[in-house]
Amino acid sequence: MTGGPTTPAAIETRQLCKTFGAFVVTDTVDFRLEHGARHALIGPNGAGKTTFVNLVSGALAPTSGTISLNGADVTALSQAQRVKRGLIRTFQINQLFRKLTVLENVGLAVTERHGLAGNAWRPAGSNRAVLDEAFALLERVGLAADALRVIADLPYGRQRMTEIAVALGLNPKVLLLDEPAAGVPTGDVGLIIDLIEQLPADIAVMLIEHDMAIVFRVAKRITVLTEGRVLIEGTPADISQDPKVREVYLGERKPR
Amino acid sequence: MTSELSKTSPPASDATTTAAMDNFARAHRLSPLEALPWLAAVGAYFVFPDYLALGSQILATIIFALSVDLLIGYTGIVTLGHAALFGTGAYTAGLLAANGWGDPVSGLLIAALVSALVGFISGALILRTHGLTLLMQTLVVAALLYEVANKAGRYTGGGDGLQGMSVWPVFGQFRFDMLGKVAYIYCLAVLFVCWLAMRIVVHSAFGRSLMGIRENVARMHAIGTPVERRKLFAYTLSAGLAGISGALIAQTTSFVGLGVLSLERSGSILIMLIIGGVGQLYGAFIGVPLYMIAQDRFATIAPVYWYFWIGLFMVFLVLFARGGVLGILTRLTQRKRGAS
Amino acid sequence: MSDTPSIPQRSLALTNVNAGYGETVILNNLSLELQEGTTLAVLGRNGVGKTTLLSTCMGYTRLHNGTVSFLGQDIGAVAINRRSALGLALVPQEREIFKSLSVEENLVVGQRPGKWALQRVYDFFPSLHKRRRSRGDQLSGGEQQMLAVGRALLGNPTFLLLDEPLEGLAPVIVDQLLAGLQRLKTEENMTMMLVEQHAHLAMEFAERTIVLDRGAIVFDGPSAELAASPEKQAQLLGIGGSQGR
Amino acid sequence: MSEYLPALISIAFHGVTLAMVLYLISVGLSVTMGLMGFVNLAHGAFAMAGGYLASTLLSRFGLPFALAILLAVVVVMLVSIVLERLLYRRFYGGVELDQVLLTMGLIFISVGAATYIWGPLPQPMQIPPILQGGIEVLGRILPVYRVFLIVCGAVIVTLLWLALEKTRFGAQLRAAVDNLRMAETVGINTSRLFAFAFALGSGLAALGGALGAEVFAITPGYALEHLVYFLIVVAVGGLGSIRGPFFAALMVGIADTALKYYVPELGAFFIYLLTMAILLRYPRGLMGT
Repeated sequence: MTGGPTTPAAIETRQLCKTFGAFVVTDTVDFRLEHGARHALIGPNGAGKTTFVNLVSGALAPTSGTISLNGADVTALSQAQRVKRGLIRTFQINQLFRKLTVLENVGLAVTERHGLAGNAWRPAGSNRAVLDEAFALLERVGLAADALRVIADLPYGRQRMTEIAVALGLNPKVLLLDEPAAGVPTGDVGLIIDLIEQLPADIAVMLIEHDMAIVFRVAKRITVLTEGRVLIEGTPADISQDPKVREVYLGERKPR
Repeated sequence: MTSELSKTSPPASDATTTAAMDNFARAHRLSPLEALPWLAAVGAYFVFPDYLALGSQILATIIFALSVDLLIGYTGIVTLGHAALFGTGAYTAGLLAANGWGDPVSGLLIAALVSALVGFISGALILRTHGLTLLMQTLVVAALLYEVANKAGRYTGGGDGLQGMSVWPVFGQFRFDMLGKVAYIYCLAVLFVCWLAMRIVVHSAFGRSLMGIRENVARMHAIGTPVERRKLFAYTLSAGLAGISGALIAQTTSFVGLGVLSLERSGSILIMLIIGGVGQLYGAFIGVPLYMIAQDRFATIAPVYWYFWIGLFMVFLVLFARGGVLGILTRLTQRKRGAS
Repeated sequence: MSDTPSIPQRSLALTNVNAGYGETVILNNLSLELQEGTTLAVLGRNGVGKTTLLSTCMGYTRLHNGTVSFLGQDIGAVAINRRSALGLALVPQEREIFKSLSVEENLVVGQRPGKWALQRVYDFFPSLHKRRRSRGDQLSGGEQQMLAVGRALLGNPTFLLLDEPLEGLAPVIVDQLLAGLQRLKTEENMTMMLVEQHAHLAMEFAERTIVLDRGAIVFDGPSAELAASPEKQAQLLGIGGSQGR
Repeated sequence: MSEYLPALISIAFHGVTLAMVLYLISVGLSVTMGLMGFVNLAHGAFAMAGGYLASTLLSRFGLPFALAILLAVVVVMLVSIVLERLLYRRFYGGVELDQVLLTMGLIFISVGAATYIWGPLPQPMQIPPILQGGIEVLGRILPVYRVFLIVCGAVIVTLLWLALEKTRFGAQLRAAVDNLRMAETVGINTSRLFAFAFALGSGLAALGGALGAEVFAITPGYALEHLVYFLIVVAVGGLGSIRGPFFAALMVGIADTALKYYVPELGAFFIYLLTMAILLRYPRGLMGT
């Protein structure tokens, strides 16, 4: 450990590639997410951002390349095994149990984390410790008042917060947030930003987001992805000044 | 793990929240309504002494329906070949009894184990596929076993059925009688145990995670659920239950024919379950008796019409009464509640 | 039909539209009206609902609230293929060429009688004629885009919805395609709604521009007005401008 | 070598016959499953109906063979359009379980109705004298009717493929399989297209059922008894594919014939095993999209 020139990153991908047929969606991506990072991944539609999240989280298997978590190669591990090691993702489109309450949604995750979900003997609701933990988490993120409401009855902003709360219930060390504010009305975006800003500092956060206001408020580092490749990586100041980014990401061209 | 749990803040203080969470924690407690099927079953023993043979069949078939419900209703795996596991249990019990081991209880247990093993192996192979392909695979597994039983006539009797079963008294004490009293009580007792097991499973954290898989696989993967392993466990459990059901029917009728492995068997159990209602534990207790009693009445009067009417009824069911009888009852009670 | 200049008719109108996918609402209380023969550029950052706006016009989304009308007819509940018959056509972002059909089959599969016939499309995009026997999945990006436009034209629409038609194309192809679209505008009096990342090109092309943010219109006015104001562009579209917030 | 030749010819011949019938019956099922996302377990009932109708028209009404078959096919197509409009279309792309239940119900109705009208025994098909008897090929007497069946099947398969490649209907069907929403966007009335495709598939099944009555005997249990084979052809061939099921049918037809010839004691066991293996390796079938 001491001899290494660099400490292992929270997440590191090397030469990561993913192709669907002849179509290359992720093209030799080398990416480092440092411990405790607030790192945004931006890029135009179809740049392969969500695919990248799917590859890192294990929902998709890469065509080639490796993914390591804290220096350990996890490329061959299943999504469940990566979750056990603290690598958690959220979804761009809510994947909540709409008929269940907020508390139950988070409770499912907490139960799974404690390794209790395989227990076919003990009644699900009888584990008070799990429920209390889930409830405490909801209090922390400001969802306590909604704990017993069914997801389908919640305003969309609150649903998005629940999406993050479920991830927090899994004790993440690395958190991949896929457009946490997508579809949230302008008035409620602040809630999401507050929630992200209050995440414990030791969690490494990778954020995919289109809304630059959010990106510039939260991110300390930004990677720009286009057509599956890393175009540039740098601080927010670097990125906002880069002419290449302005051209590719904003479609700016000199008027002819 | 304990350190994780103790680290959390003290339980919710709010009184209403606490009460609601208590309710939630009690969701698995028994309700008085759940005594109904058992009262009915015991009552039927005394009221219809001439129909105990049919009664035993119904009780045993409820177990089969429960096993299918665990897959379709709770886990969301649609199977068209569950007769494979039912038939495996039936032939296991039958072969044991025909070859000198007629003890019913141990025969039942062995049948359950063999079926569970077949379920585990076939499940490990086919559960990797999804949707139509999985449906096909379940069908093909059943067809495969049917063909094995059909062609291994030397052991199974092939199309003529397994001959010469000799089933011993239950616990060496209670001989199966002509009226079917012992058979009925035996089936009822086994059903009770299976129901209890099933009830515990579906209310457990494991059962919850099965429902999670049914509702949203992507989410379950993302919270770290080993989805494939859970599905395989559910499949194996379900296979064991199906095996018990098949073995019960083999033991109480002293006969096993190729029909136990047929597509018709896989299809009809699906129908019985759906008539009752899927994924609610008690659908089996409603659908199976309704179907089998109607079949018994109709089929003796006009067997030709039986298929026609049951088919028509199914079409009606899927068009107008999704959720089966339980679904209709739920809707009625909700409407009443909404009106008041 | 008459040659005398007529009073411009209302072509497409959205009133207080809430629409999205499933339960998710992307467009928030959006209202928009377009006269026949006008062109509209739809700008905005990624993920603000530009594609959803086009999809709502075409009938892909779930309309939670509000009305969508076309040529005076409420089309909120009208099936996608009926909208096409009424004169709406979409060139989708991913082109969505039918890969197992030849170029020519792609063109004629949804053809309706009218002034746009196969030969006319070939005249318009000569390179399609050369590739007419090729299968849809054997085309270059530019050819796919021309095919997508040509396919839309053969439905003989009066209203063309274009979703990032210039994206990912080589500059020379961009020019060709823009020239084609320009002809549609001036010679055919086609009504067009153009979603583009290339803001300047879009504003140059269309006389009117709207900018979307979080599913709502935050700018609606002559393209020239927005094009002339770098500050406004930076505020509404740029990334530099939002840094200090 | 020469002593094996007659057996091989015989196997190839009877295998291809079986394949033709299987393909005619199953190809429509591939379309319903691939295009409409509908598990139509009752597809075999259309084949059965074709068989019953044709045989009745022949024996009771004394119609000429070709006319009887044609009429049977037309009637089945009309009935299938009614069923499609009334029942099937409500469940396109819907819950698998509902589709299974609905079509299981239809199978049961078909079993009951057929037993009531025609009784439980197999329905004989009167073959015109010109198609009776046998012809000698390489030292083997081959039944004329089966030669006719192969020729007939080949002609229809060719016509079907040509229609799919050369007509606007074919292009629309392929477009809808490729990308349903885009097909609607260019103005294709997919609802009507589905009805046509469904009727075509049912008509082909009726034709297969009627012509193939001596391969699959016309009995009330038809739809259920042969269901597994029809599904295997479709699943192995690839859902939504038109060509895939043809090769799958050839494979099943020839393998089934060969195995029953050489190892009758194993029956269909190997076919099922092979199907399982293929589906594990290629879950979307050999030519699935």
